[in-house]
Amino acid sequence: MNLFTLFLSAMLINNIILSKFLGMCPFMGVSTRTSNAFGMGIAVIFVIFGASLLSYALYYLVLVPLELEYMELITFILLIAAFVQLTDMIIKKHSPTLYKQLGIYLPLITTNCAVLYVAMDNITQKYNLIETIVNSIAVPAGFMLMLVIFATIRERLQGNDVPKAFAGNPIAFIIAAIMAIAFTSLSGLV
Amino acid sequence: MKNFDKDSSAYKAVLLGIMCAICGLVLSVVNSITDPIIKEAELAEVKANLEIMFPGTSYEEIKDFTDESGLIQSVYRAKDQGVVFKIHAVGYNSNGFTFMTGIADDGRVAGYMVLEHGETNGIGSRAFEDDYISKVTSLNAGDDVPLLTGATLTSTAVKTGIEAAYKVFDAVK
Amino acid sequence: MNALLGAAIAFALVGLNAWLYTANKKTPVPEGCEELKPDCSACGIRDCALRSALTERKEENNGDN
Amino acid sequence: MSENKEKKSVFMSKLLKENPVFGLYLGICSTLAISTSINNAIGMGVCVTIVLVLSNILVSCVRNITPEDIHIPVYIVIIASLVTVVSMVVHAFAPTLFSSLGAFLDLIVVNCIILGRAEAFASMNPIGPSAKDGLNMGLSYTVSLLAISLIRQLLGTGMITWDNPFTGANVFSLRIIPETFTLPLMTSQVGAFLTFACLAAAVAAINNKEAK
Repeated sequence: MNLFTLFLSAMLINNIILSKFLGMCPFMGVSTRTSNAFGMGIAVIFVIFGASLLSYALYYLVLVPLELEYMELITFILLIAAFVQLTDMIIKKHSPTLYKQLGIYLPLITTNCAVLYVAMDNITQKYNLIETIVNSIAVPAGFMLMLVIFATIRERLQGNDVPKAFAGNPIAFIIAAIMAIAFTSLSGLV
Repeated sequence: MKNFDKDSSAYKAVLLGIMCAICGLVLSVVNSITDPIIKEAELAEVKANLEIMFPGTSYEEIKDFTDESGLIQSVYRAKDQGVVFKIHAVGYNSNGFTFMTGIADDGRVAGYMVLEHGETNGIGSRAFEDDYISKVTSLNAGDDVPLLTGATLTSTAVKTGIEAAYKVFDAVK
Repeated sequence: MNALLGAAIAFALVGLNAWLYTANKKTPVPEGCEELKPDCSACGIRDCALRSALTERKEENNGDN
Repeated sequence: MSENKEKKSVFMSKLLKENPVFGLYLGICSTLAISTSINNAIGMGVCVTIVLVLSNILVSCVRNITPEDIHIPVYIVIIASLVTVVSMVVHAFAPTLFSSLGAFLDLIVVNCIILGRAEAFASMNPIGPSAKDGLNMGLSYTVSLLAISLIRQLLGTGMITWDNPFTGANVFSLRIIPETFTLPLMTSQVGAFLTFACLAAAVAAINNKEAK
């Protein structure tokens, strides 16, 4: 699969939120203000990229030689949790401004389904190293794009009146449905 | 044991150590039980299809084959009858689908069937139904694989898969 | 035999996790960022920093309304 | 008469307000993704319930001996090994269910319900109540999953099919809506969002009416 189509399909066509429904917890939870969405997006890009590469290395350097493929799930999760704690610590120590923007979201990302999915998807799709790097950038970039679009719509929705039952999260799902319609039209692209 | 100080790191290390040991043990035991069953099921599924394509002969897997498309998962040789390819391609559904195709020694495409797929039923899945199957099985190695209108994405994926199989077939023949 | 290796790897990762977790708790939050309270209702992790921030905010609201 | 009516409404509100999917919005990732057919819904629901009950039991067993500051890694190890075991067993004995659930069987681990319930409930209660709570949560998760997948499968393919998860053989398939009137859109992603939004709104409406 050449890299550009992989990038495009991972970012837009098989977008992690709209077509795989992963990362819904933060997607719903954090998207009420666009500044939040940006911070969350960058944090997710950083964590997914770092965690996927570490998991890729751990799998092919440690688990495969020892025939411990069945330990893949536990080791990946512990690795992701450790990586998130590490980045949280480094950001706290070194740059308060960066911490203001994205540090607060880091503990939230440990239980984010998207991070584990990308780490394991690189293995199940048997990507080589370059494809893993491309995939691990494209997927969170798609996540951030959708999160920012979603947050801007939700922000603009603050003002007008929504039926009482739909207020809060249900209307957010309707917005997501409309976005899904828009982006499924791209599916013929690849 | 009760008066042992709970917050000392030695206690924590011991506790975590025991837990990991238990978890490692349980997992390896369960894995040693379920792994053979999974392997056997996979082989059984493939053997049934091999029988359909090249009945009544022995099959052995060809491990070393070079395939730069990366689509071909495994290659089986049906003794002095032909070669069968298990191919994983990605059509419309991003999870992709797995199908098998067999090329007889005389170059005839002996068979084409899907193992598992997530293509949208009614659209992409038409590429695995009888009329397209008959089109593919009437080909000879090297022929251009026809596409299926309405299931272009899926049939293109099948086409690339089979063309990758042609290359490996020439190398492995 | 590889069960022991599996357990050893898990132990190493869990140990790393526990150590990082305690170290992270100790590192002071940079000044001027304490009162950050992003509104997230994600999930039920009891001691997640965001949850504790949220519950404080809820008490404040109940207090004054 | 009014006594058991009141009990009924408490049960109803408990089912809806406490409902992990529509009430607390937990575990939405897997709910939307695999609710395309009843098989997936029940298969996933059963797996989640098993993991939830066992993890609640184990977590409440170790709750006294785990020091406070390392309880997250301990819970992660427990839940991850449980899910790996369940995923291996399903892969070996119910291959069709395994291939239709795909990656989501492994993603139960990061499903917000499991860690959420382990943290919020099991780590503070004895084994009996946390097992019951795990069961309740698991069952209401399965019920919500079933509700969505029933609607999506009915509108999407017009048929209700049930095939035996162990062998994959079709047990029964009942066509209710003729082929021409089905909306394939409902089995696609858009349908998932729409069905979930409407059901969540319905639950919110019932809760609001109940509150008044």
